[in-house]
Amino acid sequence: MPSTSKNKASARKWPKEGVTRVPFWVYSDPEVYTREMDVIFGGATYNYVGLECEIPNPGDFRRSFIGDKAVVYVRDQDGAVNVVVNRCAHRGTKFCYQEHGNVSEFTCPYHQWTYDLKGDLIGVPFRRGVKNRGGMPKDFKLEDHGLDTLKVAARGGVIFASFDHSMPSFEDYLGPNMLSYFDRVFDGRGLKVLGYSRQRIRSNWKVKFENLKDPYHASLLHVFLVSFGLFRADTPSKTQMDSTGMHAVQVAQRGEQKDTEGTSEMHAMQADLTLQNPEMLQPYPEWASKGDATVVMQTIWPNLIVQQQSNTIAMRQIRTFSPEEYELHWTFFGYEDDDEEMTLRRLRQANLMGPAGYVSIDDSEVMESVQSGVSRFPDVAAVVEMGGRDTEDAPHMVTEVAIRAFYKHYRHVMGF
Amino acid sequence: MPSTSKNKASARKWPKEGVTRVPFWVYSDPEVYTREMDVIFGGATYNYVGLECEIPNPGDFRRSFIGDKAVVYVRDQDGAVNVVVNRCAHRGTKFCYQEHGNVSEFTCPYHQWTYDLKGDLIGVPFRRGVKNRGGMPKDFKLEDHGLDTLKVAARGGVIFASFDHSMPSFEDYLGPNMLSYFDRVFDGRGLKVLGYSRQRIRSNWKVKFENLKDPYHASLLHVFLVSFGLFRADTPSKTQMDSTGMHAVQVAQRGEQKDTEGTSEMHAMQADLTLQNPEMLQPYPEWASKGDATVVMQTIWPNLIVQQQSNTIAMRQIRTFSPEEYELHWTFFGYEDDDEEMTLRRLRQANLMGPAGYVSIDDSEVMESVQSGVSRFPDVAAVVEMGGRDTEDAPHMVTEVAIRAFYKHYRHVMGF
Amino acid sequence: MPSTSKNKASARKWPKEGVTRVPFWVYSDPEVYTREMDVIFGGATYNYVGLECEIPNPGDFRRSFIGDKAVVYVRDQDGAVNVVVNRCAHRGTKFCYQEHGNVSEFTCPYHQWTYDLKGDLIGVPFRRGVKNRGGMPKDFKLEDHGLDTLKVAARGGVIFASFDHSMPSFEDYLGPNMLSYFDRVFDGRGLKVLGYSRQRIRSNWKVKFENLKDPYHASLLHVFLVSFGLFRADTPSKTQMDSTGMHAVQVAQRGEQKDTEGTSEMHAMQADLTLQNPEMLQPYPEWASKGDATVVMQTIWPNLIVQQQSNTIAMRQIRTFSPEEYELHWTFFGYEDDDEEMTLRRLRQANLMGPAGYVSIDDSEVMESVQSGVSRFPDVAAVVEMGGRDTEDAPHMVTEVAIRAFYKHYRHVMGF
Amino acid sequence: MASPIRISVETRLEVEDLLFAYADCLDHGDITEWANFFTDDCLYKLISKENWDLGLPLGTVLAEGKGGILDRIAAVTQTSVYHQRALTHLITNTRVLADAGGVIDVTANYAVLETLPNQYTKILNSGRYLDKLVRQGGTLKFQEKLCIFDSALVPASLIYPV
Amino acid sequence: MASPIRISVETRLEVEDLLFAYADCLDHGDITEWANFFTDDCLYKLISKENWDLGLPLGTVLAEGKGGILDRIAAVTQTSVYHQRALTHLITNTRVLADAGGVIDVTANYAVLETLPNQYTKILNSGRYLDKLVRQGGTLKFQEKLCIFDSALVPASLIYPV
Amino acid sequence: MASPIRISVETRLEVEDLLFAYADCLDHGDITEWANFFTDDCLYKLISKENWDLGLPLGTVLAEGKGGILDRIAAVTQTSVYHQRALTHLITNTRVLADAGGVIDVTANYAVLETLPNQYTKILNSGRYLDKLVRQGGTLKFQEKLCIFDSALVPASLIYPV
Ligand code: FES
Ligand code: FES
Ligand code: FES
Ligand SMILES: [Fe+3]
Ligand SMILES: [Fe+3]
Ligand SMILES: [Fe+3]
Repeated sequence: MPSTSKNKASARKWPKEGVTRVPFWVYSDPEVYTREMDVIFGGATYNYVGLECEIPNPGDFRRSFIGDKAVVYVRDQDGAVNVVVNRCAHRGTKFCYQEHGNVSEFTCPYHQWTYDLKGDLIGVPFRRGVKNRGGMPKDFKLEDHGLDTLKVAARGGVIFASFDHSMPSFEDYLGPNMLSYFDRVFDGRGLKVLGYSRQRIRSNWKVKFENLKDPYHASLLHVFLVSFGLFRADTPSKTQMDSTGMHAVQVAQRGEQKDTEGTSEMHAMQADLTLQNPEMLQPYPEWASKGDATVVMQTIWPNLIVQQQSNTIAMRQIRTFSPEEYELHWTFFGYEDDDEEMTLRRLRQANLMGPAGYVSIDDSEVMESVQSGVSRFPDVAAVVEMGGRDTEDAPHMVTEVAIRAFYKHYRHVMGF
Repeated sequence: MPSTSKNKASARKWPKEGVTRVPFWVYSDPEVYTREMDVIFGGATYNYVGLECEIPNPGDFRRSFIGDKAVVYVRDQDGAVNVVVNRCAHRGTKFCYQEHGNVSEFTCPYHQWTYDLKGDLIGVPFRRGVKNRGGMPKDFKLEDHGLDTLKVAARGGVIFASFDHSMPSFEDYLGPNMLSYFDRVFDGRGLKVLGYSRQRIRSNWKVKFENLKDPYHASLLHVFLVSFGLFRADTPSKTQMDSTGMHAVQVAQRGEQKDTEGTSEMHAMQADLTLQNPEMLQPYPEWASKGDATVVMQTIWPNLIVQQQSNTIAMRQIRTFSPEEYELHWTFFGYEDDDEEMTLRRLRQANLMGPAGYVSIDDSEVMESVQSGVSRFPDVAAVVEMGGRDTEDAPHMVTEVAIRAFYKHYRHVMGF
Repeated sequence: MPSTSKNKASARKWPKEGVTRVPFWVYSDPEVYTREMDVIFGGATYNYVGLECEIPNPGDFRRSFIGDKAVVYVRDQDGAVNVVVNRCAHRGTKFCYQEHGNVSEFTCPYHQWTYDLKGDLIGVPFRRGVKNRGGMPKDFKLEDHGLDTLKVAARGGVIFASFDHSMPSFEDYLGPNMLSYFDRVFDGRGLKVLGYSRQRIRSNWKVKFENLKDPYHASLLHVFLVSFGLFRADTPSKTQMDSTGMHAVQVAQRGEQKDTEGTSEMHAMQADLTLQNPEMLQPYPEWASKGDATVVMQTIWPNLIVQQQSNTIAMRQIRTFSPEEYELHWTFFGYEDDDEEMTLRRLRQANLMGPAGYVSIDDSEVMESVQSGVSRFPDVAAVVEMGGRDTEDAPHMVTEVAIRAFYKHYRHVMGF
Repeated sequence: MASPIRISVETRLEVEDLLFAYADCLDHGDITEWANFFTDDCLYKLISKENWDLGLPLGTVLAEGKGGILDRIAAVTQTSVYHQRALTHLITNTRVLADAGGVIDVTANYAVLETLPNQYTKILNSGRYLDKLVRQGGTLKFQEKLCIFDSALVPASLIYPV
Repeated sequence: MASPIRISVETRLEVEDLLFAYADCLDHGDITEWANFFTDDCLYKLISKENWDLGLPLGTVLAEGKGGILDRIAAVTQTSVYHQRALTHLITNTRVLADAGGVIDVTANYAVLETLPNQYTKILNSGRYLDKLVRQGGTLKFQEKLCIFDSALVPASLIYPV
Repeated sequence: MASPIRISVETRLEVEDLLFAYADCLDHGDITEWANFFTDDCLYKLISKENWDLGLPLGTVLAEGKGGILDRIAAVTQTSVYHQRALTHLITNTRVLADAGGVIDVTANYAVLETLPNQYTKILNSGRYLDKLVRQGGTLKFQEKLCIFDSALVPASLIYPV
């Protein structure tokens, strides 16, 4: 019997057209997935882990994940943030049982090996035996058996971590343009978490990244966005990437709820849609000093989307499991100095986003439909030619350029 | 470590005894399954898709599937039936969200690429950009990006489709004898759907085909059938195949509820079983002009069983998912010219079939038991010697010949 | 694309440190699992199947399993116990539908092939055809188509079976020291089942064996055990293996609920914990004549733990499914000559064990945590150095020696 | 928004008694007593929401009159081959919609949990009842019982009535 | 251990009538009627137990006043893209905790079963209701409805209200 | 077919109040108050349908008297190691079977939904209660509570009482 196509990642060939095609085997092949976990999430990348404001005090910790690997981020006694793998150095137990809390040290429940907040092993019960019997070998060294630690970068209250300790700085990783968008939201003010939302989506994780790097769809899929002008192709906008293509931003200004020359092809536009509670959409121009943009959606390789739509701001963290399923973990936040009205505004606008969001519902449904569509056709490919075939910045949103740039980098890293 | 037996389809060897043995790895090996999807369901076969009466008017459509691939069948403006893959040519979205409906064109929700009912791409929003920005490359041609279409064959109101456009006619595919049985039920009268039933069975899909190609079991497993003489080895019957072995029929005449010479080995026979509502089993001899048969069960390679038992008639469509699970989708129907009494008769007799059917319950349970039995023993094989070791038609039902013929063809196609 | 680490069992390399390391790929690699089913559970091992007292009369049977394969154990007419695979020799149906019962022969539901209690095929309906039509080939021999049978060993009322008919005696398999511990509980008195408990644990099956071969954890994890002195490192105890390392016992004496020199490192110890119903822990010294031990936990390769903790005695049978999930099936029992008070004592002490057991809850949680910890890190390894690096018996419980011995044997059998 | 007819407390409780006794018969009782909950001229139909919404008449189970009920019982107990299983009916949201002309209209939601040997408990079937009850000899009985189930896709078989 | 205030039988049954009519509207009725179950100044909030326990204000759905309710209906019926699905609410353990000052405090447990086309029925969302009811024009309405759901992890989307 | 004894409306509602307050204590309350629902001489037993049907005495949980209840609480709260989880009891089909000699016999069906952190809600345990209630100081208490659960196969652990 000749070998068949599925499950043979090592023999995978990218279509000859290059980044204007995305072969569907990238969305379902288990070997591709395993390799992504190794070389992307486990490799030379900064992965979003959490916010500093979630762990304000020494000993505060929260659980998080990088790709499909569990980690813990913790505030050390000296105020620094450490990130360790949630896996005991003894026999591998996922030792941290609480989602969050405050500890002076980490103790594994199984045999109570104890680690300090840096992940160094500081205690092994019965190391010297009990009543002169048993115990660890004389040459057993605590320092050889600490937790796996990650390189940590924090900026503007946001914590990133990398399995690769030789990473350049986070600033170099983002590059100047992407960094300026990042700093736009994370401007040094204290952050305040408003709440979490969590979804499991039956699609490959890259489908989510494509979705956020694809302003083309927003003017067509999202009736709500389009009708109320929250994000629409006829308003001033741009699509930009860093020099590698791994990060991107979609930037736009709000339009009005009326037909323009540009809306003629937007069948989703409902010019007569009205809200009973229009205050929900009333934006407060909090970033007006930094330009006209009312929406900035930034994708930071490989696991973060920074959402700023009007006044609803959130981190969207991607968690992987398997080729055909991922989770989206949202942390909605505001600033410490928000007054009640501003907090209420953010909470109201949050109706746009999350599992029941007026906009997000569309995306969640369509992402699962993409996976349904591609899963059984590994040898077919997506056509990604809107806006041309290049990977250069575009001063508009009628383009899929950021997807092409993403796969340019992906192919480079994955060796495809 | 030497390699183990499971999951190594390419090294699979059929037992030397040939078609009198079926190695259990055909029921659980993921590589075998993938190959089946490629060369059987995705290859030179006609797959049942639906009934013409389900889509009477131009624009009427329903969703269906071939193996594990989603398709849509639709009535075109000219009255012809088209079958397209439910996968957008842009980025792969399963675009058709409704189980059935009426449309003038298909529009993918993600970016509203629009296709006519033949599957040709007729619209790409923002193809020329918005306000002179973006858009598709100038050389982008709509005609290169239509939906995948299938070759369609319709006969007697039944729709078949093939991924292979070089298929011979459906009539040649069935061959004259099988065609005559097919035409017996689909005689040109209009059909009328009475309802659907759907089951998911935890067994390999071929176990279902074996079950329907195995009249041997009916006289032994099904107390209800046997006791009331609906299908029993002591009555006139026959088992026939087409020349390849891929299709088959079981044909039989109803017997009486009494012991005969032939029932002595049928322990399931309950001569004293009675019904309070015996009208349920009262057959109306609607095919009397075409011979004495009261039951004709026809298996059409690779995904259809045409059920005619007394007056309950149904299409049973096989949907695959994975090696160890399949679905059975039943479409019960009658004829347009049925009177109320005949419709009621069919509905009453439907108690025999489906998820709660007096007969089908037995089959569903036993098929799952076969899978449980074979799943962990890939290197053992079934013994298929009832009625001899050949693959020739038999004038009786004391035989597993149609299973042997089925595997003769299966080995040929799969290259085992 | 270079191949990645996961799913490549055949290329697996054990860490150079030897048995003081356990590479995490042994817990999650599907190929390793398949090979375990072949060479361990399907190979030269005695697997626990059930108790003789469960099938006292000829024709009594119960269903059981060996690894992931279903078997039936049955009392033959001559009083002997037979164990057969629950898979019909015809087409593979898992023929035995009842968990337990009494039969004079086994009949497969599908075509009613009938087997005697030894598994020999004694009846094939329509073997000679019906009315001279059909039937089996003349040279079909019943004796070639019996059920798969296993070699059976019974001792002390306990039934073991092996797929390998060339096995040495069970006594040789256990070796003299392990046998003496086995005979301590199974001393010839009749047994009486008190009830079953069943759990599915999301971890590899070997994690359970490690847990039972690891007295180190008991003094640290189990607050209940430690506080009430039921099993604690400061009391007389020992850890012993057979000569191969495959079997082991942990033996200990009960201590008091007070701090001793040895309890200083046991943070779990709660000296002031009290029970409202202390009679639950009142042991009756039923094995006093056989030594001072109040706890003997014996692990018998590859699927049994014999639990004797105070007066609660149970068989714990391991059932496998997949690399990352197993089931634990408990049979709690007493002796036929137990009086009511003793039965009540056993039932009360059973609160320690099972899905809601004061001790077992800890183990079940921690085993799932081990799997969570190791599953995504196939290339990391456990450090197993407590009590040294050897595989020799130890006169105490401050050791992981039995785990090292287990993996010594495991590597030998698996060829790693 | 429905404005429910005022039904007497006693009737409401009697209706729940009937539904729960019916479920108890199927879950823990003797299925041969199932027929006693129905009138002689009853109609029992188990139908998928898919067929119901399409106006298609096919039922997964159709039992006409007590005879049809008894035939179903006979088939399940004397002819069909299947594994033993445990059932638990969760009947909730019981609403008495009308009590007029001797017929009580009742609706309720239900979920039937099924447990096969050595498997986890799962939702076998869920949906709603649309029932018509009448009083016979001082006892309420089903003159009509429609069970409209949510998922057309059945996990293998529906062996017992819902 | 709670010692429940004695509530009249009529009030208890009326409260259940409201809860079940509400569920019926979402499961089998016309979702545009959902607004009729609320007062003009109502608050509807669907919030995960995770946020609730942490004291975080974010709701998965926040609807303020009948306007907020109507906007949610408009979004679901006129703007969102999704597959059809069947819902069945199982509402159990209804407890009337207080009936004072014109406000009735009610709690209940619920599970919403969801069935997507050609898929098995699954538990979409479960948890408890914390409701405040008032009487308006002879009918009970929700002045406040908090739905605190167990699993923060949502399977894809929560399209309809709970 | 059961012909239920006529039980007063007040007793029926009081029984439901007890069952629902009991569930609320386990789902959302303080488990240390669990003991207050029982009499001093109570018996609590959680037993699989498998053992029950075989007549085998082994319970997954056996608590004799309030002392046994308190010991179980102490073990769960002070000694056992486990992850936090959310529980939701769905108690349905409550039937008061008898009210004689000071003892009220009650049966109900139940499903306990469990949600572990970052996981979907699942059916942890389902089955039926067979309870005996007595009145003490004006309050109903459990003198005996048998929980007979459907699936002998437990997903890992049953940490809290059912
Ligand atoms: S596994 Fe963590 S201390 Fe042993
Ligand atoms: S994926 Fe269908 S239009 Fe873009
Ligand atoms: S499979 Fe058992 S008799 Fe045919
Ligand atoms: Fe979007
Ligand atoms: Fe059959
Ligand atoms: Fe332990």
